[in-house]
Amino acid sequence: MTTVIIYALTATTLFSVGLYGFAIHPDLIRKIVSLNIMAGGAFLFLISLAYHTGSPEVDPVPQAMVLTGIVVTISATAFALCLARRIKEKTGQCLLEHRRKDTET
Amino acid sequence: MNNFFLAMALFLVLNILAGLWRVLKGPNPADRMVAAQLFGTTGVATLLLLAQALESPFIRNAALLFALLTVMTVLAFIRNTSYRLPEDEHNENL
Amino acid sequence: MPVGAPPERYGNITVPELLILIPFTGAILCFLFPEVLRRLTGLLSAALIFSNSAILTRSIFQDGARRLHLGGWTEPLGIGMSIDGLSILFILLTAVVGLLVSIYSASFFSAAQEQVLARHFWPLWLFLWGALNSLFFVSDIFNAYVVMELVGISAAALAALSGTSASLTAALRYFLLTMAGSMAFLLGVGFIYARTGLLDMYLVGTVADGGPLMAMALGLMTVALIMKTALFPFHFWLPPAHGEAPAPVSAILSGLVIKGSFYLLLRIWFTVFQNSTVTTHAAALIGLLGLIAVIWGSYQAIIQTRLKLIIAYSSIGQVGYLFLLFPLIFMTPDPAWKTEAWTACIFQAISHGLAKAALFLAAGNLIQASGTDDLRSMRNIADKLPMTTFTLALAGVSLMGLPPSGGFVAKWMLLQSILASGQWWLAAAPILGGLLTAAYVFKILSQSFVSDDKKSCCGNVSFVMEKSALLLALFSILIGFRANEVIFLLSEPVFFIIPGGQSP
Amino acid sequence: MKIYEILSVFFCLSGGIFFLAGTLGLIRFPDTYSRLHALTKADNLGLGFIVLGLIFVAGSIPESIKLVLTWLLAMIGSSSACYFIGNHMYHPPKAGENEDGSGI
Amino acid sequence: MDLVFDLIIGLSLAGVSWRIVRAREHFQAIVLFITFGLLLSLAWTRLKSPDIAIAEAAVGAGLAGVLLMDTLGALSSPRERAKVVISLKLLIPCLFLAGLMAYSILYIPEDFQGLGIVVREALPQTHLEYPITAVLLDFRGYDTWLELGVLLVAVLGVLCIRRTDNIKGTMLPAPAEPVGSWIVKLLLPLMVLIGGYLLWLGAFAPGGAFQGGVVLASAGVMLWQSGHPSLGLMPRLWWKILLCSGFLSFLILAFSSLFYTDQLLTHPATKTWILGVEYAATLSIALCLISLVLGSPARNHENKGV
Repeated sequence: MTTVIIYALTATTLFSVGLYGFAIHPDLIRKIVSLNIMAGGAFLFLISLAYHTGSPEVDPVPQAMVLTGIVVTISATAFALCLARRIKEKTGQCLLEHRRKDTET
Repeated sequence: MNNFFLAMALFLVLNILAGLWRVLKGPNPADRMVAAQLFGTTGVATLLLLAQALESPFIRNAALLFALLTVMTVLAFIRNTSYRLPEDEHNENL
Repeated sequence: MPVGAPPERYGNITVPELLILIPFTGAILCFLFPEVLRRLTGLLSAALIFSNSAILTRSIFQDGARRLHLGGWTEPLGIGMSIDGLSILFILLTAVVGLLVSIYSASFFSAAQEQVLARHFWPLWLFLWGALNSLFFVSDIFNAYVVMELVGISAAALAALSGTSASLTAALRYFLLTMAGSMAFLLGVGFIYARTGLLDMYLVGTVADGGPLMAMALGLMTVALIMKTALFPFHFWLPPAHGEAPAPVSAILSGLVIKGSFYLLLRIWFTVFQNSTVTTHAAALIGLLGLIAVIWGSYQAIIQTRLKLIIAYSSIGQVGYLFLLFPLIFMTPDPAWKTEAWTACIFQAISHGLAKAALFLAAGNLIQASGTDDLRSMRNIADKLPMTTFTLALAGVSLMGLPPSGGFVAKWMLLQSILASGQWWLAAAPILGGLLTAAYVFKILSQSFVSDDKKSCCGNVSFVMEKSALLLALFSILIGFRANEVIFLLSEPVFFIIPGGQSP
Repeated sequence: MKIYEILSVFFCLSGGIFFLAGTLGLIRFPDTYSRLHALTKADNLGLGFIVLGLIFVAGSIPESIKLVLTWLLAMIGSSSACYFIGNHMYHPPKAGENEDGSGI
Repeated sequence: MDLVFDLIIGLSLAGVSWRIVRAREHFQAIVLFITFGLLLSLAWTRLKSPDIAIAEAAVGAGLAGVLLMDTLGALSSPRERAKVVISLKLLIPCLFLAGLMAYSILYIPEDFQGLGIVVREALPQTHLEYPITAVLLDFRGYDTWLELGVLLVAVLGVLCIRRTDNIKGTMLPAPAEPVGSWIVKLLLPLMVLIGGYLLWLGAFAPGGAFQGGVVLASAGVMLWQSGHPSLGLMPRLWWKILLCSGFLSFLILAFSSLFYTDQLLTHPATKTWILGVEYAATLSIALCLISLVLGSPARNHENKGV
């Protein structure tokens, strides 16, 4: 039981730290990295439940969910990075709110 | 016996944490890549020890993968500093 | 009406699966075909989806709600699909708006400079349509997460279609918010799984009772879906995203994608947290946010100068009405005015979807004709584009809620249920909101009748584009007349599926 | 404690020591080149000894072959990585600090 | 002993994630994120889920690192320093959220029984030995289908942003020093071999479509990094068909299964059918991920997209 508690607490901490990082950083790349930390937290919570079933064999359903989640997260991250790169090319800034000094094309 | 391997794995994880100090302080990016490379190898060793300690033989595949893929990150690092991808900076007016 | 009555069949194929298979097949074909065939495939699959959703509506009318088990596995293991009155109404809304927007964009993207956009528009749009259809059939919470992610990526890609720096930034802001919301939703799924060990919505509904885990799950999921539906505190991404996108895309985003996440919120509140005690306080908070959204959104719409931004801000206002359902239903156990409240909410969703799509398409016509988005420079469009101005007027009537239109039925039922429920402070929304909506609708219309000598707009707009916008506005008005079918669909036996597969 | 277990413990401990040396080298050494040197030591010898230690307790032959393969791959990977970093440090890229300011 | 190990892993994960958020330079954050991926796969190993440890190793060390490094190379000025200031206005609600979640974790029921037993009982009917592959491809095949859809739509999105219809990919010059091309020639066949091995392993042991697909994608990205035109050689139609092969195989399965039973997505009795779908899924996952990594940089000057 204690293993579950430790990893579930780590999971919620990761989620909260990722949420804070997502909110605090104006830079796009830092926001996307924080989102991946949030995803790591959510997956860790699911797998700590899977381990908790006590039976030596770990519950396969959360594992399948996390596998699907990993592939979904990597494709969403790749799409977001491509958008961020395109914004940088267009506006010379990789920020969501453009500082006045930029050259708005 | 398994406890010994688990203790060794723990020792290596502490090594990684100690190495993190270099990542935080590292004056230039190359130092950080050196640290990342060391963490990759230490990770491989930890996974192998864990595979033995927790009696799950398929973790060795994960260790094998780690050994292979750390090189890719270094290649990406080299690619991005010696030859910048052909980005037309602000003159892009699509 | 026994559930699971023999479904509508062609040989062995039942209709609900087709509603998911056709859009995905169409999307793959559009992606594989050369450009010239993409428009044809898009239109063909749009027509097929429309006809199938009509057939499914008829079969739901006769046989009542229905549950499907994918892959032949029953509930706890496999993923189920549930089709009942609520989902079929949203499917029909998506089909009508989707068909007319497809026809509109067939000619919208044929203009010279838009040629490149069409190549990317059709596959993404059909994927989004397929994702929305499967979202309206969802009955498994992890499946809802994957479908929401599919909707999020395709909607963000469509929002970034026009390629200007403003639309790219708006699309990325929207996409990052959707991703953060999906992560919170996934953690909510984790909490529900921790409490019940089940994933199917209906089974969880029977097992779950109030507790910190379920309260946490409710909070996370509700915040995630409120962010995607652009309710008041999280609405800032909507105006730039919908304002900068091309006209058909903003019609899709504003009319359909917002309704998708709202539908999921309804599905989760009314099945997963059916008999858990955590929902009363949250319902009051959501009602308050809805009220603020109505007033603040409509006010913002009045002070905008760009036409598309006025319509985008009015979306925020109109979405606020939808959330008034929660305080009405959840504050008192099994209220007598349940049917009125439900009808008000669903009618508001459907008539707003139709009217908003019509407004955006008409705005697209105006912008294409006059070349500018600024309202002040759109002088005397009444005599140049009479059809489009008529569409603007009809859609405005439905938004304001004047008698014949669907909007009127929604606001009237809302007022009835508010008075019956005694929560008089909610009444401010329909009354004040209606006035503010009237203000910005008249602001748009007044500009069009002002005639001045200065030579103003006019390119011509293709016949098909004006007709499809007009049809959408007409549907938004006509739905007011077909109220009793909708009420029947929302009435008890057809509507809810009691967990375990039998309708009451 | 059978003889092969003792051997395994001995080799794993020595591997651990080399890893410790590598990490200390990473932290203490003054410039990048000497840190590279520390890194490769930890790599080849540290991992080598741990793999050797594990071979004694590994169940079957294929397992130990996989262990050796992992060690060889890690060695190839890390030595070429160190070569890249060293090369990169020694010849700064032609564009140097890129004039328009991007690149790490 | 286990307890100490869990505590150390938990604390280090939390510490590294906090350092990532607080890192002054973007590059430092990315290197820390790669270490975060490593520690996370150690956590998966400890929680006895080798599948996810392999997938995390392949994605965390391989693709995520390369993607972030490439994007950072294009995005930021050299060693751009993020202004990092603690804003209490945001920190307090996040801490409050963490506290709430920590409190509710204590209520996880002791006798928690997930769906493990139900899966084990229903396993014989699926002709598959390994429960996770059975859950992924048979019990919850609809999820996997939609997830392949998400991957495909991400590639479509990248194509839409880049305004092209094929992945010519940026042609990197061959690496100046011989070691670069030598190591690719050596490691590439090994990676393809290991990818196939993981895929084949999936039927009865940890491994399968995802892990094999991600490893093959890493091989493709390495090929690109070595300056080889890689995807450019594949004719455009073939590239598109292979891209959709995973999604299409599920679509065909869904259509065909409708004709003899009334349920969507039921697998026919033979096991070869399920493995065929799995192999198609691996191929399309690998190609989609390669296209995502290659597609995002702008084209070379000569074949600049519209």
